[in-house]
Amino acid sequence: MAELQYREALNQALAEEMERDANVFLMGEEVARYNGAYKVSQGLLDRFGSARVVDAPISELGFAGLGVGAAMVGLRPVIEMMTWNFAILAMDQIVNNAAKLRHMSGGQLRCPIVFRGPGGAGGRLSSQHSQALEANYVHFPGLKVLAPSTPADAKGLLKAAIRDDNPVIFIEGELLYGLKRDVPEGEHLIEIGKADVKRPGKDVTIVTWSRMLTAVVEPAAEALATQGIDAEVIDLRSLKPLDEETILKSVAKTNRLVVVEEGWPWCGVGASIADIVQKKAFDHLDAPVTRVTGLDINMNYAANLERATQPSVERTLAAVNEVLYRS
Amino acid sequence: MAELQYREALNQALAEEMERDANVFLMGEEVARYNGAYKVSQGLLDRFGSARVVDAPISELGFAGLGVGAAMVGLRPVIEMMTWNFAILAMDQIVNNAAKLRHMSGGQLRCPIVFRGPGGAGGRLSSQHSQALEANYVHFPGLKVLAPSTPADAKGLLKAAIRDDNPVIFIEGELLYGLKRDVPEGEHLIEIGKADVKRPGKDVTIVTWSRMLTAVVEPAAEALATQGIDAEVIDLRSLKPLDEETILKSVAKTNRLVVVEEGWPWCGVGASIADIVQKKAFDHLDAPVTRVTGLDINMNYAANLERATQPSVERTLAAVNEVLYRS
Amino acid sequence: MPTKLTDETLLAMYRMMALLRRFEEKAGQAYGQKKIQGFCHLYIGQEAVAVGTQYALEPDDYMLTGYRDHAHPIARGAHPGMIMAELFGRYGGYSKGRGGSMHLFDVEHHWYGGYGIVGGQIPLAAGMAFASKYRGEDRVTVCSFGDAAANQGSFHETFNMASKWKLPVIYVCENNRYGMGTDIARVSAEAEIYKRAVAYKMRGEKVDGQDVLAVYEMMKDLADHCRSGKGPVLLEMNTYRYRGHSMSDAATYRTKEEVEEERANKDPILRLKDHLLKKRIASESGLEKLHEDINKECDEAIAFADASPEPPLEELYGDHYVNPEDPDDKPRERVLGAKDVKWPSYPKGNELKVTWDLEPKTPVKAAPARKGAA
Amino acid sequence: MPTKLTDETLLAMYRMMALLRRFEEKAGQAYGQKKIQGFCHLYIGQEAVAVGTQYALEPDDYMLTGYRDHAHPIARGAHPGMIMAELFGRYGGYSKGRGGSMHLFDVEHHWYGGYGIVGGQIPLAAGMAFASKYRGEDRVTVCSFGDAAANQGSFHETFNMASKWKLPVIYVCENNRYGMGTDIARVSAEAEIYKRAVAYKMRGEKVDGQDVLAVYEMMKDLADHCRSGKGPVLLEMNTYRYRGHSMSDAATYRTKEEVEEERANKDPILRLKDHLLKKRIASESGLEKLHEDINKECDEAIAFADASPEPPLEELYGDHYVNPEDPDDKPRERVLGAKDVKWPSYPKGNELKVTWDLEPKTPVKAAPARKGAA
Ligand SMILES: Cc1ncc(C[n+]2csc(CCOP(=O)(O)OP(=O)(O)O)c2C)c(N)n1
Ligand SMILES: Cc1ncc(C[n+]2csc(CCOP(=O)(O)OP(=O)(O)O)c2C)c(N)n1
Ligand SMILES: [Mg+2]
Ligand SMILES: [Mg+2]
Repeated sequence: MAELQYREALNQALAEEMERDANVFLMGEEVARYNGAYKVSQGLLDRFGSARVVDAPISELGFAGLGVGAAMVGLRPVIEMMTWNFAILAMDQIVNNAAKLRHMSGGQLRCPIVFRGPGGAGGRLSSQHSQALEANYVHFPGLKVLAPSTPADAKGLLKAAIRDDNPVIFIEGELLYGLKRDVPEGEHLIEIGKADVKRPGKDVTIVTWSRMLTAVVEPAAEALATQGIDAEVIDLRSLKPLDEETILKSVAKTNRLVVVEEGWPWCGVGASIADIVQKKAFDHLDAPVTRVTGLDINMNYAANLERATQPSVERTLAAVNEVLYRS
Repeated sequence: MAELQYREALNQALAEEMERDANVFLMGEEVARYNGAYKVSQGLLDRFGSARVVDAPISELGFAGLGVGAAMVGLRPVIEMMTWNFAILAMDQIVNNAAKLRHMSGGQLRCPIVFRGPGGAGGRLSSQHSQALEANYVHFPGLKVLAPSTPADAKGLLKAAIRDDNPVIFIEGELLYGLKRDVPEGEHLIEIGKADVKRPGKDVTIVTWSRMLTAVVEPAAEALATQGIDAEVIDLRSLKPLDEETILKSVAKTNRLVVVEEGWPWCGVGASIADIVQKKAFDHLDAPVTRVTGLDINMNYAANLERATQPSVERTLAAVNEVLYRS
Repeated sequence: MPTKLTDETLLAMYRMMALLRRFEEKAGQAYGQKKIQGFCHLYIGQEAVAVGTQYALEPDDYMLTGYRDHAHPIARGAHPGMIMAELFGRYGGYSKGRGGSMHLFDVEHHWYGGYGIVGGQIPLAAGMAFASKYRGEDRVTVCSFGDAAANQGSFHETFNMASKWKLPVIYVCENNRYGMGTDIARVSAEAEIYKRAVAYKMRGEKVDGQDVLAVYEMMKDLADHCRSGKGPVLLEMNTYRYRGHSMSDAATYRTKEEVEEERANKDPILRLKDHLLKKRIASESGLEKLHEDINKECDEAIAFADASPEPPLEELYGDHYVNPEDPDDKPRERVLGAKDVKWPSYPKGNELKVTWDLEPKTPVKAAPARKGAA
Repeated sequence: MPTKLTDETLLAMYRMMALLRRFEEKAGQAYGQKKIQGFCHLYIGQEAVAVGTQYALEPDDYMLTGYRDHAHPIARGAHPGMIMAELFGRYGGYSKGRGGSMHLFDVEHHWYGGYGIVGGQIPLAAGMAFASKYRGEDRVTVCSFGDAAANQGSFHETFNMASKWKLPVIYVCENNRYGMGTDIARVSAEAEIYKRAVAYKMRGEKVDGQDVLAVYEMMKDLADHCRSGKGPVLLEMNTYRYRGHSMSDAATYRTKEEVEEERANKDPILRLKDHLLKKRIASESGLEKLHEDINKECDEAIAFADASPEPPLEELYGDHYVNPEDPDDKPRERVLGAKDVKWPSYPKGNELKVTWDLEPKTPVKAAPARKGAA
């Protein structure tokens, strides 16, 4: 085990997969000479050369589509979106081409491509730069959507995503890049579609993903423990495919579910989880599924308003108290 | 009352609002000389001239943004998207500019703009042309999202949308344009955010919107009536803001809810409704909220597969039976 | 029409153009019978573009276009019956009936598809050409799109990259003067599309797209240009569609006289016919026989499609997520039991050596790791 | 530097450039003290662009830019303290602290904002110019963006429309040679951005953006061009930013020498200073006094921002949905109690007469109603 930053873990995943498979290349804004806006691609240009680590112009739609085209004929592109906020410009290529190619061609083509980059708030960046947009991609059939919360998962899932033969949306936490945690040595792969029970518990299930795990849910679970409440914490890691089994098993045990997510409430991933759980575990639920989300407003720049907009330990504790009917 | 097609009702709304307010203009592909791909803008060029009914190049991002800019300085643009499938290219201007302008400017600016056009399947159009994408817009704060199902609502809501001072996403049913129903004469406005109880009932609530109302839910409700089941049918009309009150009141009465929607299940509007209802009417629900959605696959061109992908009367009856625990 | 092409080739070109036209006429009829539904964009009038292009390329060059895509794959070698079956939404179609008229794929013949989002195929083609250059292949990608597509942002973003990176791709603007009902000059500041190439410092050319031999000569030259590493090209082919934009367009935005003038004086098939007769490469009766054969072939395509079953409902969820070891569908093998299907194959990840330097190396000091910057 | 401008104007221009620089230096310091956070893009080095432009325009011409947006509104007349307060995220800022550094709006001074999505403001400007033309106003819109933004699809789509419809908009490419860490020539096939104007048949010009008088003269000419109905212009201003892309960029992708060379030989403030001294329009001591005043003004801006409260939590949900009768926020009135705020006003819907013919009328037969076509 080595302690690595989240960005270093991603960097290792990229380097290892590029070493293993020359069909893998990385393209995006500032990925080569600048070594990445968030330094995820540090050193890769020197190591793999300018055809495999490519600085793109600011043309998100164009280079996303270029990646899809390359994937159609045998390469395995990793397309870095400097942030997912900018990928909205590329969405047509992602959802209308990448997600539909195998199907439109009746199984003749495959599209092994990873679109990756940071999502969620970045810290005082205001509304255009502070969006957790995973729900918009989970919505579309044909895509897989991953959102790792730890360096180990970041590495293992990125390697799995690169080896996957489907288009994968890989959302990193913009505020997670500096997070340092143990990462297993050697070949470390994580199966896509498996949630991770971070903390077993019996009183309430808390489901979350990406930055909310370490920023909100883990501290909340600790605070609850001191109050004698034993929370089971599930880190989804993979949003599509979703590990329903792990969630449902947990709810069958705890009978209570709180979902904590950074994104907006309407049509969010948590709404889908609430929908599924109330449907499939109706008789197990002793309280309604309760969500802690980013508020349904555009992000403010001001520090106090920004704080108030995001999910917090306090709001999570309140939600847990609610489902436990404590006050 | 006059019997009008859905497209004629929309045409009247446009003509009346353009007559009333010279700041209103219509821009989009084929809206002027061709009189609209779906003939919604029939006759408007002749009547209002080429500055107010503008044929745009195929540049969705560009003319959507042009509309936003015009709205910032006092005009009231109606931007026609030939279909919402193509609007994905314009999404950045819609969600990063239109939806955020008032907020980013701290209340200095307003953005009175309507983006309108057909959504949902159009009949044998395959995957890139058969998407019900409302959930992706409902997700964003700052937007209103409307999806009328009848000619009368189409007219009344479009007029209200044009007078609204916020960006409004107005999704017409691609297969509804020919639907003929009564439309009230004279000034006919419908308040945004109010659902319509189409059929009062006591046994089960069925919530729907857009084409699913006439294509699936009304025939299903009739079939249920013959079986002695009295369904309350709610047509949302407005997806954001959502008329929670009407839904919750109905569920308090029927204790059972089925949501029928054309779009995909994951992070769909129905998922949000299920989420809200299980949370706010937990103790009223005698069965889980049950959804009938388009299947989680890309649309097939083949007739039999296309049919099987979409919500149907049969699937709706099955869902109702499920929540009534009948078999 | 001076040319170095052999008489056989000229005859074959003629035959293919006539076949494409007849195929589309039959498709139009089938649409009237509701055997084909949805949007259906016929290629009638533009045949010289597909055929002249085809003869100038190698079989394993990559090709793709928009939704007006019935003719190109047939010109590449696709089975007309299987194309028609796809238009009918049948299991015997290239995409098992999943894609229909707008999404024809025949990967065996390096035909990478029809795309329904205007301009959406433009970046894909750059990616395919990128892959060729990445692997050091001697391959050209040819991507066509309409005049109206040239106003999409994808055109601009892609051409800049293609030119900067000298990608071996030929962009063919099939300028048939209209984007749906809109005369291209009404919505384009620069309606001569090839002139826009200067903004990307790339080669721009234009050619009479109704003259199959001119198309052929030009494409030959441009393919050489690309293969020799000189970068991409924007080629405008001036052509014309006789029918409406799609089957549901009555085309009242142009005069009957305009269409008649095009048909009478510039028709690509009539022009090559004149040449064949004048040079005695063919006789009237020979051509009549040929047209009869073609009619039969197209009738057979219809019969093939009619006989093909609907896709099985059990496959409703198919062709979505795939594992690396899953097989790809090889349509001719699946439908006709063909044994000679040659599927594209590429070096494995541990065999490939990438030797391309996309940019010259210049000494750079790496920036120290920092929190983030945008 | 020959010019017809009065000495007073030249001095005022000098003062404004020096003020903008000092303001940005103070903003940079405040960033170091974490009073400003997030992304913060300084304008240092580019002052002549903002000031030369400003002096060539009318007060009610529309202007907007990207995220590098502190200087332009100040040059337009915005209150430096309120700009600084916005950077601090305080209620006394123009957007009540909601927008921060990247989203400065001062509608009173017809400053329509800073936008964070590269190229996102380009279509907006065309819309604003469209509105001016629609209402028959004699107004010009000036929209600036960076060199790297010129590779966005929005550039292409918008320029085509702007040119075709002869919209009165001047697009200013502030070419500071880098888009973040990337030398523009590395990612642009045509790195001389103004040359791309030909692809839209629009006027393209370039000017030394470090020479405030040249900028002024050029902008004057182009504003006349626009006002006289000749359509849009693409103007490239060659400039340079001395600091990193944003506060978190150490700018190791270029050499110290390159920056030194720019600072020493082309600095816009030094160049105007030389002129002022040489022509005896100002004295060394006079300028020293002026710089002292400026320093004081910028210190006051900081003090103003420091003293401004955080936005009230009760307004967390504010400035989202609005009713027609709701008032707009007038920042100077709200913050300073100013009574002289002139808000833009436009004719009501029943007063406005639209006389613009966007296209010449030509007889068209209306297509009969049909089910749909695409
Ligand atoms: C992004 C997008 N916008 C609009 C449409 C609808 N549409 C389909 S084809 C077409 C016209 C395209 O014309 P052109 O590019 O000239 O090609 P042609 O049909 O003439 O071959 C339009 C507007 C679409 N499919 N995609
Ligand atoms: C669509 C989009 N892509 C990427 C970014 C990240 N980004 C912000 S500024 C910038 C560089 C822009 O450079 P340029 O246009 O030259 O303007 P300058 O910063 O030099 O003024 C990048 C890549 C963004 N904000 N938006
Ligand atoms: Mg065309
Ligand atoms: Mg720059």
